[in-house]
Amino acid sequence: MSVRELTYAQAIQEALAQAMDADPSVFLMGEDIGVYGGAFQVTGDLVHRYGEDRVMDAPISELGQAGVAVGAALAGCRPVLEFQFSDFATLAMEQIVNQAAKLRFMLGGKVNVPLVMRFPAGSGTGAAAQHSQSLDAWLAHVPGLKVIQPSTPADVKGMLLAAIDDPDPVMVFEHKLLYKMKGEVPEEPYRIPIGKAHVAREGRDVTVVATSIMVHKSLEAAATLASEGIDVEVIDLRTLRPIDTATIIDSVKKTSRLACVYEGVKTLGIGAEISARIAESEAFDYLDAPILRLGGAESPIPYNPELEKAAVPQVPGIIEGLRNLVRGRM
Amino acid sequence: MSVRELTYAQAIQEALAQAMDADPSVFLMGEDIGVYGGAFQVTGDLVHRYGEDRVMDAPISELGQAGVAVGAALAGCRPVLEFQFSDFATLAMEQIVNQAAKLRFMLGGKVNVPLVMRFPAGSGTGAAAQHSQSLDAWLAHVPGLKVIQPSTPADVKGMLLAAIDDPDPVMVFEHKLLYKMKGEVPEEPYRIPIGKAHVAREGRDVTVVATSIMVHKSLEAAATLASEGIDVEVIDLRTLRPIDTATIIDSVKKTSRLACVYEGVKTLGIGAEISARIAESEAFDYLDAPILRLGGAESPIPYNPELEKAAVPQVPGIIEGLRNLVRGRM
Amino acid sequence: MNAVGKIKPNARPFYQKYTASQLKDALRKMYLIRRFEEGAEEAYMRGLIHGTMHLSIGQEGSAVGATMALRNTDYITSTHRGHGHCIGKGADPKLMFAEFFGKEEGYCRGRGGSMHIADVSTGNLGANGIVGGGLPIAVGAALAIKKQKRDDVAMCFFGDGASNEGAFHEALNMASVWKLPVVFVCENNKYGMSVSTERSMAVANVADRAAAYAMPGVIVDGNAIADVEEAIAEAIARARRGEGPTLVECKTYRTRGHSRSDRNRYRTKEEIEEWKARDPIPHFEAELMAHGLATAAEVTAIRESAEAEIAAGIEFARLGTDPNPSEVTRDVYSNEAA
Amino acid sequence: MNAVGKIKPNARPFYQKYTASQLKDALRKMYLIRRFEEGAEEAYMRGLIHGTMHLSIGQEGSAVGATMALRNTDYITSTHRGHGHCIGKGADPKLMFAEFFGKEEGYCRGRGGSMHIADVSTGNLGANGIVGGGLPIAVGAALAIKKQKRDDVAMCFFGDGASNEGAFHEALNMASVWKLPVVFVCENNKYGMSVSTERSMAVANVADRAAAYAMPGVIVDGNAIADVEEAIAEAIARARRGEGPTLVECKTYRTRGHSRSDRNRYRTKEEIEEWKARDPIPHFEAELMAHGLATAAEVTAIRESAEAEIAAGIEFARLGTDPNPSEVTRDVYSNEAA
Ligand SMILES: Cc1ncc(C[n+]2csc(CCOP(=O)(O)OP(=O)(O)O)c2C)c(N)n1
Ligand SMILES: Cc1ncc(C[n+]2csc(CCOP(=O)(O)OP(=O)(O)O)c2C)c(N)n1
Ligand SMILES: [Mg+2]
Ligand SMILES: [Mg+2]
Repeated sequence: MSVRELTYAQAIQEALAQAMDADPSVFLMGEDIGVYGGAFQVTGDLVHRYGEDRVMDAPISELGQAGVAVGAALAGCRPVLEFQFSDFATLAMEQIVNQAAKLRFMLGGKVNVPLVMRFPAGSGTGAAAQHSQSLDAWLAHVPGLKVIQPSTPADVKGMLLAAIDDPDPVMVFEHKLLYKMKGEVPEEPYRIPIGKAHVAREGRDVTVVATSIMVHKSLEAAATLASEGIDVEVIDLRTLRPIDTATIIDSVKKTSRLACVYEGVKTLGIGAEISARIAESEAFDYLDAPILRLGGAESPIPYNPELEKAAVPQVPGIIEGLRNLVRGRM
Repeated sequence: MSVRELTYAQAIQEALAQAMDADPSVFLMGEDIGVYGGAFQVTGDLVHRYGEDRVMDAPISELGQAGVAVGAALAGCRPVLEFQFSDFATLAMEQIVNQAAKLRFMLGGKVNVPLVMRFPAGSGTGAAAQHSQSLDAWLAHVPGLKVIQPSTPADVKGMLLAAIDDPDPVMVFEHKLLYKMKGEVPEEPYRIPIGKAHVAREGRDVTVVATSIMVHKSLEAAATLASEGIDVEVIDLRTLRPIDTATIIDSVKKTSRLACVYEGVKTLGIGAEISARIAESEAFDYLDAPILRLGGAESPIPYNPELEKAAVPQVPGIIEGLRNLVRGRM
Repeated sequence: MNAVGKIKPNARPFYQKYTASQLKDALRKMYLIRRFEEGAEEAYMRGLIHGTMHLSIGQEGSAVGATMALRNTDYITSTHRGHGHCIGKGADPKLMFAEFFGKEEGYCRGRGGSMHIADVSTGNLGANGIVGGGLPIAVGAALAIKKQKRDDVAMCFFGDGASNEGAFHEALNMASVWKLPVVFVCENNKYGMSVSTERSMAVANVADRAAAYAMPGVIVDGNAIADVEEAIAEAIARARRGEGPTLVECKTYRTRGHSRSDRNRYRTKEEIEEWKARDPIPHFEAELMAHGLATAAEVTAIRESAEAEIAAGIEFARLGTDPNPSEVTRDVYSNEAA
Repeated sequence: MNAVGKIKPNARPFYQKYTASQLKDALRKMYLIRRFEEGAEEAYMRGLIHGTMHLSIGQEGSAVGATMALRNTDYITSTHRGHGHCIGKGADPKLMFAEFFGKEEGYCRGRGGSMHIADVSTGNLGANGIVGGGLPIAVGAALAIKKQKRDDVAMCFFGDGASNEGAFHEALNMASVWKLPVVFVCENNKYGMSVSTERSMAVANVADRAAAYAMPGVIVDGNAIADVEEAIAEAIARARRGEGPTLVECKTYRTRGHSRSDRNRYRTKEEIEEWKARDPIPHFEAELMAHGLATAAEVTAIRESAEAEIAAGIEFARLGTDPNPSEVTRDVYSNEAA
């Protein structure tokens, strides 16, 4: 299988193209995903290759679009819906949560709803409070949905292909700052299973469970800490629902320390769930220190760039937090 | 101050009336809150006492209503918006989360948004998956909102009056099964501060942090366990944002054991946050056992009554969970 | 297909295009709906069914009239007041009762109840607990039909109240822009719960809103099955020809309260009585007999057979299998271990 | 108040009701908007401003024309493309620049940026990052006005694209049912980002949708300030009289891309050039001079004074105070310890 460097955005685009090649029932819908190429140029020139029927620009109607995706999925298609910003999920929660997530259950298993929704998320672009949210924890709270948050080009390709195959609704959170990140990506289509975390770095002293861009920040922190003799294990959670608790438990049993690093608001962000799962698990007895959470500030994302940075975990803060955790200074 | 027995619904109604008496800028809006008296008869005959201008029936437009509340609050009113079922918040998340919660912050503190939204929530009425959700954790994840969940008639009156006074948006979750619950309620207006938990029962052996109807189920479980020699402390969380962490920490330092009991879906429900706060706090070192969470099943709420009961914590399960926690059998 | 020789020469299309037996079957369906809901109501009063339910008694004309010209492969999306749509589209009342009784034999295996009743095998994608929830879903089903190059249609039922939801606007706009095969059927029963259309919208008719989407907007007497069917048949034909959606507004009335908790404070007894006098069932019976398409004895037999089917359906449901409470998370996902 | 003796006797109302100095002030505002955005764009290119911004260059006619007849106590809700509305309503460009530069002196103390620019002191309740987000908010402000028995109005700016959002439907319906003092101002610049109105709606004009709410729907040339102002003035008067809302559609065009990332692939150079030729500023200048209300020298002076103000504003902003990063959670709530 030949491997090339692609950006995260290109890897998504390749997955979308390969899914459309393989299955005529797959189509894309969203705002400005056609000739504009998508607000983040993810769909790029796909409209020229697949036509307007399969790469559909929709009116600015997020609730309606989500409902159209549900209906099309019920009737045999596999829609992939792009939200221009994950913040606009707030307009579509009805269809996502009451319909897509619950229809199979409410109808006693008589239908399935094979759709994918893609959400460009996160801060760091100076777009302020209504274009920078990390709302992944909301959807991870909802039974019936699967929620993934791939952190690398290779992962996003493989997990997106798995998501499109999946018979159930899959929500994909893509951090905007990752779109230009490069990485090796196999050319052929391949699947990375939903529901499996990935140990991105092995270590003995502390387990970090991180999501999305925080995986990279945590790896950076780990590299610095290695020079101080602190050996950090970094787990890329990858899937927020269902959570791969077993991988985290195994790691914590080894390291005896746990930190969760995530961009969403700290309170009730994904780190709350990771922490709670470990605190109620067999790994509890192995814990030598409190469980550290480094999450987003309890505020909307501010516009000013320095404030914006201060609102989410950054490498120096992660280093300091982990160092204190390992050295026993909390 | 004279005290009478009122139902939870009557206590809300009294608070609404007293707020309208005291402040002409207070008005009520919602679906069928006028002549119908509200789907749960909370507003009752208020429309006859205060007129259609202050008890406004609105078209079935949840997003629009929420936005109208925001605009009216910005322009000097104090709207109290009733959602017919909390599930319909899914239609209004845009205005609640992007506008109400963030406007003050985004505008640099130049405005405030003094509105209240009331959400009848929870299961147990046979209304199935789209009318039985507990979505409180979503809103408790959002900086800029305050979220309360009073569990008694006296609390709901005092907290609702505090909410209407509050300069910031306050979300009130009311469990539908509580509406007919009776309790002593002082007649005069009074306020119970937002952000303070309440120790509903003192005990030495284990701390239970419960919300809403689960407070009563936990007290029932505690009564049974008392006869087995297990002394349960029950904390009624009352406010989900901001969380009164100090009260919980103090309790856990005393009991060395913590359980969280809540109706929302277990994963990323409010108990996840309580657990995580304790696991990262100074109380961690006092813990003698893993932190137990008893939350809703990882499924939508089913219609069949037996399935419906099985989907949320019930007294026998709470008893068993606490017994095992205290006796060290997890 | 005409019941030649039986109908008057000047009979309207409705009586021309269906055989007498098809028309009598439509009457039977109206009775099934009526008796189904009366039976469900009684079972509820006796504590055999829990939850709530929304009866469409008085609205059977639009439910049956709208679904008559549909094929099995056409879709409908329905509402909280959806029993009529479900039976109209071909569902079996005994499996609906089984659902109401929360049994494994029920259409939703006891998970959905009245508000989520669905019979996917006859193209009913489900009632919906969310007012307006079915509107964009129907548009999506129609989009799939178009992509699959089928000549089926998606029919979307909704109420007058639902037409004030943003979902209505977004759905009708997309359906029209994309020229999708949707028939929007508004059952305007004058109230969204307690709020009259006068108090909830500024136009007189929901159909007046069709112009905002460059879509035909047609108003019919929803209690006259022939009126409903003819308007809908035209809308269906238009949709099948690829000419896009139509909004058909059926003026009708629910003679029962909104749901179990309704005390009817927002309307007068006189209004209710006036509409009871316009009951769609006797109206249709009279027309059938006037056209010589059914005798009084046949009509009685139809009613009795519907009653017998309903009674048997309730018995079937009562004897059904209770779900196992340990299976609460079953069918949340497709690929679980059951 | 007429600039008697200066204007032609047959001049339209716009030139009758405002003094020459008021009209020249309107021109100055148009220049302020234009130069403000050009200045912001340049600062952005030079890396002095981060984030994104949506320029309204070409749309100054509707922004100024719509806000001319407003009082300080009237409200507006604005959009992501809101600099013109903000200046039109009376904001100080230097405080807007301070916001763009993320400074404490900025209207939002550096927390909001372009997409949330607001000047509450002049009644601007804020730009909005959510397309359609301001629509129900304006309705709510109008409801408060009515409850407070004021004769103020709420003016709601929104785009053609926003008219496809459910919020549009719900907001216009409620405003009409409750007869609220709202003026809905649609700036139809032919595109919602890259999608033309032909591809996103089935009617030719956004104003065609007004009928669905029994509301007057008026179409004007958005690049002719006099046309805009006269239609809006009537809508405002109607609102102040308690007769309810009006929808005014201003046909206009943004000559810049949607935002910084736009490559203009969805429209032709010719179309852009055609609209550039219809620039609202020279159009208004020519009219002012033709009516003898301003000389060429005065026009030049106005432009230069606007330019000077903008240049000074940028300087002011650059020298502003940076927020303290430790204050990230400040102003999330009202009753915190600051
Ligand atoms: C989004 C939403 N809002 C409110 C409700 C509560 N509710 C259920 S039915 C109903 C009235 C609906 O009116 P209409 O659409 O006219 O249908 P009808 O009940 O008259 O058949 C309301 C308010 C709901 N189920 N969903
Ligand atoms: C709810 C929502 N959906 C999508 C966007 C992304 N977006 C920002 S502006 C815009 C186009 C809006 O078009 P229109 O209303 O015509 O205003 P214009 O930009 O033309 O001034 C889009 C799609 C958004 N900000 N909010
Ligand atoms: Mg109705
Ligand atoms: Mg536009």
